[in-house]
Amino acid sequence: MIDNTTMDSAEIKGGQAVQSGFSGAAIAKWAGIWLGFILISLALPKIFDSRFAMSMFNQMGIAIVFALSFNMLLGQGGLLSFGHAVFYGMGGFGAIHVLCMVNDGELRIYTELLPLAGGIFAAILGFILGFISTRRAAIPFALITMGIGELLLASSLLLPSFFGGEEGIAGDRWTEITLLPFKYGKSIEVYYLILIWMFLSVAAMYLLTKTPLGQMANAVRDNHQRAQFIGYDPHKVRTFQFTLAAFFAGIAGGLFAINYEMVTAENLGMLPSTDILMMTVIGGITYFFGPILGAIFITFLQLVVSNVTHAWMLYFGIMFIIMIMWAPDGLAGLIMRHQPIWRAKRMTKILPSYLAALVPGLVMFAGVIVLVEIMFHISLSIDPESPLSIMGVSFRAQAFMPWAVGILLLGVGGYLFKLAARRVNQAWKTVLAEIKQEGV
Amino acid sequence: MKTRTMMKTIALILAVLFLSAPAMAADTIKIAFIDPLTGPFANVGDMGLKHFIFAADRINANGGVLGGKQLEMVPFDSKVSPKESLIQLQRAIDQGIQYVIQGNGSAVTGALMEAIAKHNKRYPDQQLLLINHAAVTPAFTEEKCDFWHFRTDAHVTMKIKVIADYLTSRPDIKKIYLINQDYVFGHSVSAAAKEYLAKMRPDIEIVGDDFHPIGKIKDFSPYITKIQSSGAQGLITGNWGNDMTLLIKAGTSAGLDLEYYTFYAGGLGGPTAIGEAGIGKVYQVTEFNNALCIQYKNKEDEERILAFKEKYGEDIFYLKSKVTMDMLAMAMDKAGNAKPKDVAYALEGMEIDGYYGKTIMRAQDHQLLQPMFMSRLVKQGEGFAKYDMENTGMGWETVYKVDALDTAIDSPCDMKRP
Amino acid sequence: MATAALKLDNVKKNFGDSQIITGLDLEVLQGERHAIIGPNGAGKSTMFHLISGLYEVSSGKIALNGRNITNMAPHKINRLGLARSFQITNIFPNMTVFQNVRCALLWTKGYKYSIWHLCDRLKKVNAQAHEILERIKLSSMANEKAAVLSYADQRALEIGITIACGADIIMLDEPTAGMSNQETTQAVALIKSVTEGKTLLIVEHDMGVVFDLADRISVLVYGKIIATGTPDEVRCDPKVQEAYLGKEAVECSA
Amino acid sequence: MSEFIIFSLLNTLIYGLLLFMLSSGLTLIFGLMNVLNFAHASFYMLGAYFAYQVSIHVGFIPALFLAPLGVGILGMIVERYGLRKVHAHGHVAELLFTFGLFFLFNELVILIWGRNPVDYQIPDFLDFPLFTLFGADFSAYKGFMLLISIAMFIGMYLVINRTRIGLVIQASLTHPEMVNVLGHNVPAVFMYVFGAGAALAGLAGVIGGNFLVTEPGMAMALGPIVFVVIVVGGMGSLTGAFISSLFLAGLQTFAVGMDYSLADFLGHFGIQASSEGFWGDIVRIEIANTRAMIPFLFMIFMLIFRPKGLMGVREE
Repeated sequence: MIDNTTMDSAEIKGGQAVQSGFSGAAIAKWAGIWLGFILISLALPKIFDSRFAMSMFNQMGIAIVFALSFNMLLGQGGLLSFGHAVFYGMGGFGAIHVLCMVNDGELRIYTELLPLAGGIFAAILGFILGFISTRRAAIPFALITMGIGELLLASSLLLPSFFGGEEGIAGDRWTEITLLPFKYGKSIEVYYLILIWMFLSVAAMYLLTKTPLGQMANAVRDNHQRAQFIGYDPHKVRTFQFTLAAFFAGIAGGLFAINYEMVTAENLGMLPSTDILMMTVIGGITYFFGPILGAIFITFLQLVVSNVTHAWMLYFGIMFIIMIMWAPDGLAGLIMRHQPIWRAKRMTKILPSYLAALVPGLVMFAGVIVLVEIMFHISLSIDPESPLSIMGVSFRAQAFMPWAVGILLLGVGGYLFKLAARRVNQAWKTVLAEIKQEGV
Repeated sequence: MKTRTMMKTIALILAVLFLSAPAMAADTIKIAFIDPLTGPFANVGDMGLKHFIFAADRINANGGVLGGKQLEMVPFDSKVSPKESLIQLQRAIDQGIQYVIQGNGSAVTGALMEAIAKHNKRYPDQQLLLINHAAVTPAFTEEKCDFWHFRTDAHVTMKIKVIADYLTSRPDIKKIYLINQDYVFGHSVSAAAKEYLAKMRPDIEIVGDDFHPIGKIKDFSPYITKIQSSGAQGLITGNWGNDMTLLIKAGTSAGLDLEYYTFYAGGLGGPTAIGEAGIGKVYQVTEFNNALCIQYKNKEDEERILAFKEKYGEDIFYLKSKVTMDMLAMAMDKAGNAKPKDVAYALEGMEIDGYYGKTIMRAQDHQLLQPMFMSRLVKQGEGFAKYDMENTGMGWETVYKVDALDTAIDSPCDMKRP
Repeated sequence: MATAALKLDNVKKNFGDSQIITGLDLEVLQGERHAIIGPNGAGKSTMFHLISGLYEVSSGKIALNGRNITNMAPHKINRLGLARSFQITNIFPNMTVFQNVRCALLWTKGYKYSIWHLCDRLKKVNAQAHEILERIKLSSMANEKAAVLSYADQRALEIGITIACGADIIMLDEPTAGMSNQETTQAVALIKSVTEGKTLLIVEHDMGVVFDLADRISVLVYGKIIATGTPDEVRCDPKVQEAYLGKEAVECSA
Repeated sequence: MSEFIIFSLLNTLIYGLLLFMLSSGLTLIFGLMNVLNFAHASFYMLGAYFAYQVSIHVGFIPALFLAPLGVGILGMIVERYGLRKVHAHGHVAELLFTFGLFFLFNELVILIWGRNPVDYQIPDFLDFPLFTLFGADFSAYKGFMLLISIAMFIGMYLVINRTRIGLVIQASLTHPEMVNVLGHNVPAVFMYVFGAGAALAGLAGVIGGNFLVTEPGMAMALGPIVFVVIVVGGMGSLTGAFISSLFLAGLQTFAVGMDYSLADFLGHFGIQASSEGFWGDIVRIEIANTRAMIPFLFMIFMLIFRPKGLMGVREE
């Protein structure tokens, strides 16, 4: 991969460049991005119309809101939480209980507003838990949130009247009490509802980063001590930020409740907490849109790739480690690194080196896949004796040849990739030097 | 070549997304198997899948259903998560699948039951049928019973009733200790045990009724100490997985002199983890063990056990997988088509002569009634234990049989039929 | 007589068994530029931490404009009109230079923890932030990440943050440490200009800077102030000469 | 009752020392490097699996030495080629790295040894009851575990207090900036300490894996509780880790005997709590039911009210 030291200067140029005030061009650019995003979202169900694709898009929408809310803590507030799903789950429970009351005729609330109920419920809880957990950041915070998550999960089994025991709480979203002329029986209708809430939440979370609280969350993240000496109480800043993050996680939970019509205690456990953590980190925490990429990418991986290979968790783990070690800014960081070069119209200078690295990269990757799949097939598949088929090629996993091929692919690919990576580095250095000279 | 193979993968991935029209061959009936295939419980899911594929293959080899149609098991990974299983259900529907078999995790069963009931109401022309082969929450065939759900495993209360029934043959046991996982399932085991012991063995004293956190206890020694001082002679537990093996291991290593009446000691990995210390002390209540065929001289079942071992190199654990598939196939033949609604009606009240006695799908609540057995862990070769389990040199010896009708428990189910 | 801007009354501080500050008495007058000097380990930075609320005082009293601020939370002391800088650079490294300064303005301008204002729309705040950048000569770097500034620029930014708070009492902890001669000269000019009309308390090692800037000087040795006075008075104080300036012969006119 | 107490005390000691074996390494690594190693429990798991693999071929006694050694070397590799590289990206990145490692180790173990528990049994020569008390056996293996734990404790005490490297480590626990001044090769010290910590966890896996169960979930099951131990004991404090290991083990062991619920408590005052709904659930909970929660409650309260723990030397 690309060595980091050479990247630093690029990162900074491409970094969070701030436009004070809105120029016309900037507004047009923003409107363009948002409009494109909306159009794609509207067109998606027309292109991919299977039920599975619908479920996946719905899950992506929920994950986007959840991941962005997580990044309000990690990326913007510097708070690494191992228990953010508490608010996702509790928001879900809040919403599903309200839905049950609607089903029982005890309450009349528009189905569309259920996520808000989840959000408010989660925000109240978030304020209380935020107050006690954000006195300190870093490791104490991480451990407290982990402890709170474990506590709630353990208590969920002891309090079946609220959490519904193992089976959770189920409701029926087909309530007839709706704002829009939909019944929300079909998942396509739910898709549009999730879409609306997603855009509202994304916009709200984006604007929040621009408010005094959002700015101070950054300041406290960077240097909580200094923040005290400009008049702010870091504990309060964190508590408010935490509450808001809980609110949006609760909205995601409410959307979950509508989409699946049931909520179980697994939603507030360690698993979704770490899932969202990995999504956000892989997407990239330094840029606002990073978690969106992560949510889309990882949800896709979890749902689609897991249908193709059962070793997906291993690939997921390998990818996570690679990202942490060589691309700590995530996918978004990888993209944004190229911004200054893009602006200087120098992409053509590095693309050839990328192409040169792509081929050995793919070879190496194929080697990893072959080896992992062989091992997986032998030790974990239903019938190890049956032929293994990788990308359409069938063979016996126990044979010697596939191993040899795998190791060969990995070795040769790895060696060539290392050489190619050097070329990429060289290309970067040259281009950056050129740009610097021109003073772009 | 690389690009071609890449293209194939991409095509495969896209196919998953685009596939909305069922591309179904006319001569196969697909059955979705939604259970954990990755993650910590994948071993159990994989084993179940093998059993069902094995059972389907045998039906197919005998001419299939509906005059030659083949049954095909299509695996879907539930990851024991209700959310995941609901998404996988959508995938199954995309493929035109109308039958779902599932069993691991009551949460998943509950979610699938709810979702299928709603789906069948919202899309009356695309209905689905759920067969639950292992989730034992009584409510699924009691208060929560649903027309689209059938259960082919005895539920908690039924299993407890079998244990209590067995204890009537053991007047020497006077003191029983209950220890269970602290969640709905464990509580229902404890409640049922108290109820049925009071009914069938009122002289038994329940000397302890403990609940421990599920999946958290590494060392059960403290509980063992408590059980020890209570003077219990027998222990009833619904524990599964590590909670079961660790409990028994802690008990045997302390030399605890008592009998363990379990639901799942014979489950996958159980005999291996318990080890030889459990010989003569560990009991299980199941519909099947691999000594039955010797004891009841059933050649057909013995052949089935050997064929399974031959094919997968592993032991067979269930009879219910075979019963499930056989009944499903018979119901299709009886209905004359593969429409879930017709098949469901055909399944109601269906009776078959199983290997070890009459087996009935009760129409009232869709609960299967089948002969149940108490068996004890013994050394291989002892009594009827011709075959061992998991190459441990240990097998099972059946000590008590309860006929299908005697396992029945009245159900409050008031089924609404379409 | 007007109340002292800052008054320390027998302030002590222990860390475990060791007493670092053994009894501080200090009075900083309104509008003066007051420097603290003393050998390494005398407790200068500790004293700053005590005044600004970062450390808790073991005993004694600190008053700001006549108001008791002993053991108040740092942000509350700041809101009462005391701002400080740090010996080691203490800025918001991952934010832009402009954002650094703007953040320091938010509280004084009354935006507190608001979530219904957009910072980019706060014209007055932005204008003032730019004005401060102008004064600390960092306008051209406004949109750079603070972490990439040169050391001297970071120190300037730190001063910018400190004065942006709008406090009338400013404490600077070794603002010129580690700077070249030329940079120091610029820094001193900067400090002079930005603290116009304010009370300044400064810790400094560079005697040139101290004698150039300060109206009065206090000498801190082993956790105690041993002398306070105008630069000339201090220079000639025999105790100071002995304890601090050592054997260097200093000519005294007094 | 007295047999309950005696056996509970013995169990506390065994479980507590096992916890200490795990937490001592973690707390040392934290104290020295300021890294909270999420993958620490994975080393425990790997220790058990390595021991299983070795004991199949050459027996249990060699495994007792070889497995921790293997885990220790793996630990050093992780530090040298992983953690050190990530260190530049800051503490959050380090946390995330060890977290990813935890995830990856789990998957690799599954890939190599499968998902079922492996047949790692107590060696035959230790499989007999050592003595019988009040009719309950105390197995020889438990005695052996106790022996190993105590030997490890003494060995560690000697290394920390009697060797030069031990003194350097001690110094740097309280004054992290000191090590640099002492002129030691700090990265090397880090690497060895990380390796040693991993080896200790591996040893715990060797003797705990067959006593409990060796399966892929074992790291996940023990991981959080080890964090609780080092937080309660004070991060970076060995004495604290020792005390809190025994304390938490005792707490969990003795809580089992308490069948006391809020409803019982209210009953003393003649208050009949409703048994329906949410409040019904709450009053029904017995102290024994909260066994899984107690440690976490403790950790949270500790972090809020006394963040440096029982014996902590540093605040943050």
